[in-house]
Amino acid sequence: MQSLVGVLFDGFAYGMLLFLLSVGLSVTLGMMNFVNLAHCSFAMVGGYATVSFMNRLGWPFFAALAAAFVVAAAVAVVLERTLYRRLYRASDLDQCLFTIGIVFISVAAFAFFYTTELQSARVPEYLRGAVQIMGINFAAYRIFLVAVSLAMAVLLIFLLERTQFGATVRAAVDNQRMARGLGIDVDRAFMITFALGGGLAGLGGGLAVEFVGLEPTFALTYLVYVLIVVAVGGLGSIGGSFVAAAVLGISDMAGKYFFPWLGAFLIYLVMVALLMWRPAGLFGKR
Amino acid sequence: MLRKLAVVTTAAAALLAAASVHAQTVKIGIILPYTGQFADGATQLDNAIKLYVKQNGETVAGRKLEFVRKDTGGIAPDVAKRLAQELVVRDQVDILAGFLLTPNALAAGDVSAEAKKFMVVMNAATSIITTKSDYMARTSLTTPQVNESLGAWAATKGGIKKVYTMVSDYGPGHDGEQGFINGFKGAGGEVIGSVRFPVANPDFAAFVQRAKDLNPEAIYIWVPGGAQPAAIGKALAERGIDARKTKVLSQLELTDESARKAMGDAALGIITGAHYDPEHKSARNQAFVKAYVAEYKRSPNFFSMGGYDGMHLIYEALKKTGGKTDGAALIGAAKGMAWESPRGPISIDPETRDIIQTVYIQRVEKVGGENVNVEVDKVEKVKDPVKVRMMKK
Amino acid sequence: MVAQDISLALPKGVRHALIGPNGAGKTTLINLLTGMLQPDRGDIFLSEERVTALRPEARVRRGLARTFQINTLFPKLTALESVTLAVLEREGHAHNWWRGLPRFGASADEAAAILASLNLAGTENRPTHELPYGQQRLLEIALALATRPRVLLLDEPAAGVPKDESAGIFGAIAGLSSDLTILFIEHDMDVVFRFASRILVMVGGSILVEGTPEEISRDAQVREVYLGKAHRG
Amino acid sequence: MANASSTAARYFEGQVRWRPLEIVFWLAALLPFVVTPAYLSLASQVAITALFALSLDLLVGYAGLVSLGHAAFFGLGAYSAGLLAKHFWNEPLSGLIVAAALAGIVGYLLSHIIVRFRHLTLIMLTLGIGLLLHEVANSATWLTGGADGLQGVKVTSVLGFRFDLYGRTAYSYSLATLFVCFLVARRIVHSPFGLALRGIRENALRMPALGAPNQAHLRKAYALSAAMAGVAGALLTHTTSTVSLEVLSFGRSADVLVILILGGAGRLYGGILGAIIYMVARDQFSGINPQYWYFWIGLLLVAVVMFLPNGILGGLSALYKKSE
Repeated sequence: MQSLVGVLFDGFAYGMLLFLLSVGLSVTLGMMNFVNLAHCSFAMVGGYATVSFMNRLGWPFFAALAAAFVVAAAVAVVLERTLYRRLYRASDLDQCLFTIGIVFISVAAFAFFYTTELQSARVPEYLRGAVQIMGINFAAYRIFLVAVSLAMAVLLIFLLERTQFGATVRAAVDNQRMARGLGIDVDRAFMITFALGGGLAGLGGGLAVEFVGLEPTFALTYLVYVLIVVAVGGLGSIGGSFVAAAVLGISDMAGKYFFPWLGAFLIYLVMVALLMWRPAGLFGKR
Repeated sequence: MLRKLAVVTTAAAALLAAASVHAQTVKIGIILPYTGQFADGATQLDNAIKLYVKQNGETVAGRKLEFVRKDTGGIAPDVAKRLAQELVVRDQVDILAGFLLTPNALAAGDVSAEAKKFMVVMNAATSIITTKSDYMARTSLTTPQVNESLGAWAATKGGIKKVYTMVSDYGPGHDGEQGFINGFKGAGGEVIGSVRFPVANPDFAAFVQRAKDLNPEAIYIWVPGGAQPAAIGKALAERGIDARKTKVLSQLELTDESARKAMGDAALGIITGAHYDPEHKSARNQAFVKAYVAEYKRSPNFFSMGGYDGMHLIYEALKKTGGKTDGAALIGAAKGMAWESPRGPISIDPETRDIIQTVYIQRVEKVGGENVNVEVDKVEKVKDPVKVRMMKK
Repeated sequence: MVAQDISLALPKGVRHALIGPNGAGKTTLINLLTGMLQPDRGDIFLSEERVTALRPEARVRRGLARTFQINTLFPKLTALESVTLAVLEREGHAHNWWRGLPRFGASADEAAAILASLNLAGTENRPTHELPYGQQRLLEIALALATRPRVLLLDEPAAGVPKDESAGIFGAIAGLSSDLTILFIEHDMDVVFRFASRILVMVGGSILVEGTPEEISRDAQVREVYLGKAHRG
Repeated sequence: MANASSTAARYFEGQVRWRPLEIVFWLAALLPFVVTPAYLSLASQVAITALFALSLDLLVGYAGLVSLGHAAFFGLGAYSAGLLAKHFWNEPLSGLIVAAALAGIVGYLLSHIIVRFRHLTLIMLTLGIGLLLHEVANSATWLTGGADGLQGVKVTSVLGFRFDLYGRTAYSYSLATLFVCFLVARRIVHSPFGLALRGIRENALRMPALGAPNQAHLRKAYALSAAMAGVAGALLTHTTSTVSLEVLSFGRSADVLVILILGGAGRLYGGILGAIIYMVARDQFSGINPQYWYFWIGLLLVAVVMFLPNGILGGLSALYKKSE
């Protein structure tokens, strides 16, 4: 029995990584109805920033992660202010084409500057190996990842539910025209939310280096998983992304443990089933 | 009218091709997945090609070499076949080389056969590849060659009775498992269970836990290179499998440099069957590694070795034919050729045109504070067992 | 409760006006009749046939058509294309993907005739979104007519149209064939009294009273609901 | 009323008539035989991708259903043609028909699930189904050959013309099939069914109020589009005698959607133009710079969106209207 708990925890940790990578996209897609397929490129920015800060500048792991958040958020804002803003009224097909173009550019750029080699970031010693809790083996790094993700989720929900800024964002989500009518600076809300989403993705990218490995095609490989979490969770819903990421992570891991021959099918079967049951997503509004 | 016009232009193209034979340059077309999921393997292989040319000069048997590089973007046999056709028809290449991935090598093999072009496979490891064209030679490995040797060694000198296998659920993974099992059972071993995990998913905790629950004497693992060796290595550590107690066996990818760096001490004790390791103790290898690191700031791996030896084969074949580049001459020269490669003594089997080489059995041990693959045993002059059996039938 | 215990009959060929204050449930009634909404209880009959369980498109095929209060048209299609589409759907040709539209000249002609009958003749090849608002309201009716309905439900056909143009719209409605049963929602009382042969007054989700224009104008309750409020206001 | 009837019928005839530009386009498609004889195998694969994009255009451009898993039917066609050639007979033309039928049937069956959804849910369902089919093909190694691809597929010739190294037969075969399928697509688009599809895309709410069974129409559109994608897949198998899991991959579904949007959806020629530009650009960029060509393709996509909204054809027709 203990081994099962250990495995399900690993699935939950994997889900938490997906949560960090996808929550930003769920909010920007839900709020601004902007199809940003390049969201995982921000995760790569964060990942490579972490690697550079640690390996080239010798920063400790946590400082590098914080830097990853800031750098990714900055890149997100720059892109939003310069290019994305001109496409808010474009058709969603054009938004797809534009953001896939950004993904292609980012893949080539990171391959050029960081070569195609698998990156590694020396995690502090105490985050390596396993920790014994009640006789069950838990990976130290995964505990850390879960902790960071939970903290981010709580912070995000507090920020949106309890603060004035959160109110303006939620207003802009529900009805952009109305929010503008009430004098809410919707553009500023977009920019900050975009930065927040990008930053979280960057943090996710930084944590992913040691978890699933980082190389230039990361943005393409994880685009599929992030879209699944966003669709299943429901647009614009942080809780939705959280639950969807957890459910997908755990069911994927449990499936592999109980019926391994079903391995790769399971996550897609779970997705299709959930989407057919709740087309607007678990907590989707639209 | 159109039909006639088309024929005329093709005749013209053919004439051009004939003329170029006497021209000075030998054109070599290199097909590799420079982009996509396998880009790093292509980079490591292409680096070795460039290094060999830098070391040995661009002129062979009085003729200058010219390279045309084409990207398949990953597993894309339709693209690989078209690129091979274009290299033959449009660029008039004399030699086709590269081929990191099996589906692409199989597709280009048809073009080598039809156009009678000498083709050197520098990595793709499925056995049947060299049967696709009589003008094709391979300088990397075949999956059964390494895994059967490892399996036979495990059941004999390795002293292992029962093994549990865990492999990636796709072609190369199945070949590796089959190879190991042939060798292991052939030498009296017993397989107590097996599981296959999806190619795409990088998280192995559940599978490793299943293996741990059975608490087997030994586990055989096959994973593709790249991010997965590190991931499964960490999963082994996290799930509490110590490779020094439960014997862990695999093909060389599992303990390549980046995987060992990521795993740390969890890698200690892992046994792998390998045809090449950058730490191989030979003067020729140390010179090769030093030159490679100086040039590219990272150490070579078995992809590089396949490329380096592939170029050596091309150079020597051209020397032997005095610069003649027709397929029959070059493959004739290549057959039976033997030389001392940085990995050790290798030769090209005259019947199957595949590589004959030494398979090293190595275990990860701490040497001078560093976890490295230490050679514990070796099996010499190993031919590809699958084609050997096919010959006997 | 938006609409409750309503029982009404629309005799064949009669022009009914459905009036009532905003929020009385008029549009909801139309949505119930057309199948856009399912009633909790009760049945809807089209002549003898029970249609309560039928999907909207099936009711249309049985001759129950409607227009929408807010234009629900095909922006990039032209008027002729839109009406031809409706005619082809009615004739069951819409599943035909192997014969070109020119081979369906008869349906195109019928569509052109419908457009002409609503004096929309000149609009053949301009996309709908470029048409003036008044003509778009007429196109709503043309689309409904293309299904050759037995019962036509018009949801504020002249909504948003200036006074002088709405007369044209109602003139066109009046010109429709006499055996067509019509129920139209309208707020302008003199239009109602001029064009309706019977009037239904709906308040708070149920039918208050039903009768000829004369009866309604004299009815105390109606005056209280409509005029009364005006007096006391 | 007399002139009303003639103008109505003539209106639709005007729509269906071939524009001179179209005729010039299809004649130009014959140029590669003469102008670039060494690029015929590339031209053949461009024609195949154009056909695949055309089949997607029926869905995205006309029925308004965006799919991110259309490679499922391309792959179904490719594998059925491959298995037919390997185990039964390798006459290609009948192979196309079998591939179209199989892909069409599977498309029709799946459409019962897919057409009930919209927007992101629809896209993710098509993605999910595409990935599931890819996994099925990977695990059914005994049938599909798994990751190494289907071995033993030998399609040597079509109507007696051998598939040679120069790609002459391949391009003629692919171009002819593309043209025939294009005529079918053109007929579909200008048929009553095509008009109904455009109605659904323009206003799905109004159609039931006109008696239109939206779901039935969309299911048929999905089946027709799947059949045509199956033909494209079979063409690739016949002209290259290779079939691998890549024909079912997410990458191929994403590429064809990018190609269609690049060219401009909803105009029949968008997919074809997109295929030409995208694949020729990719071939040239990757020829110059095998490792980093993604950068230039990315730049091309961004530029098209910035300067030619709604794809190249969309942008050009807007510029053309503005200049009028």
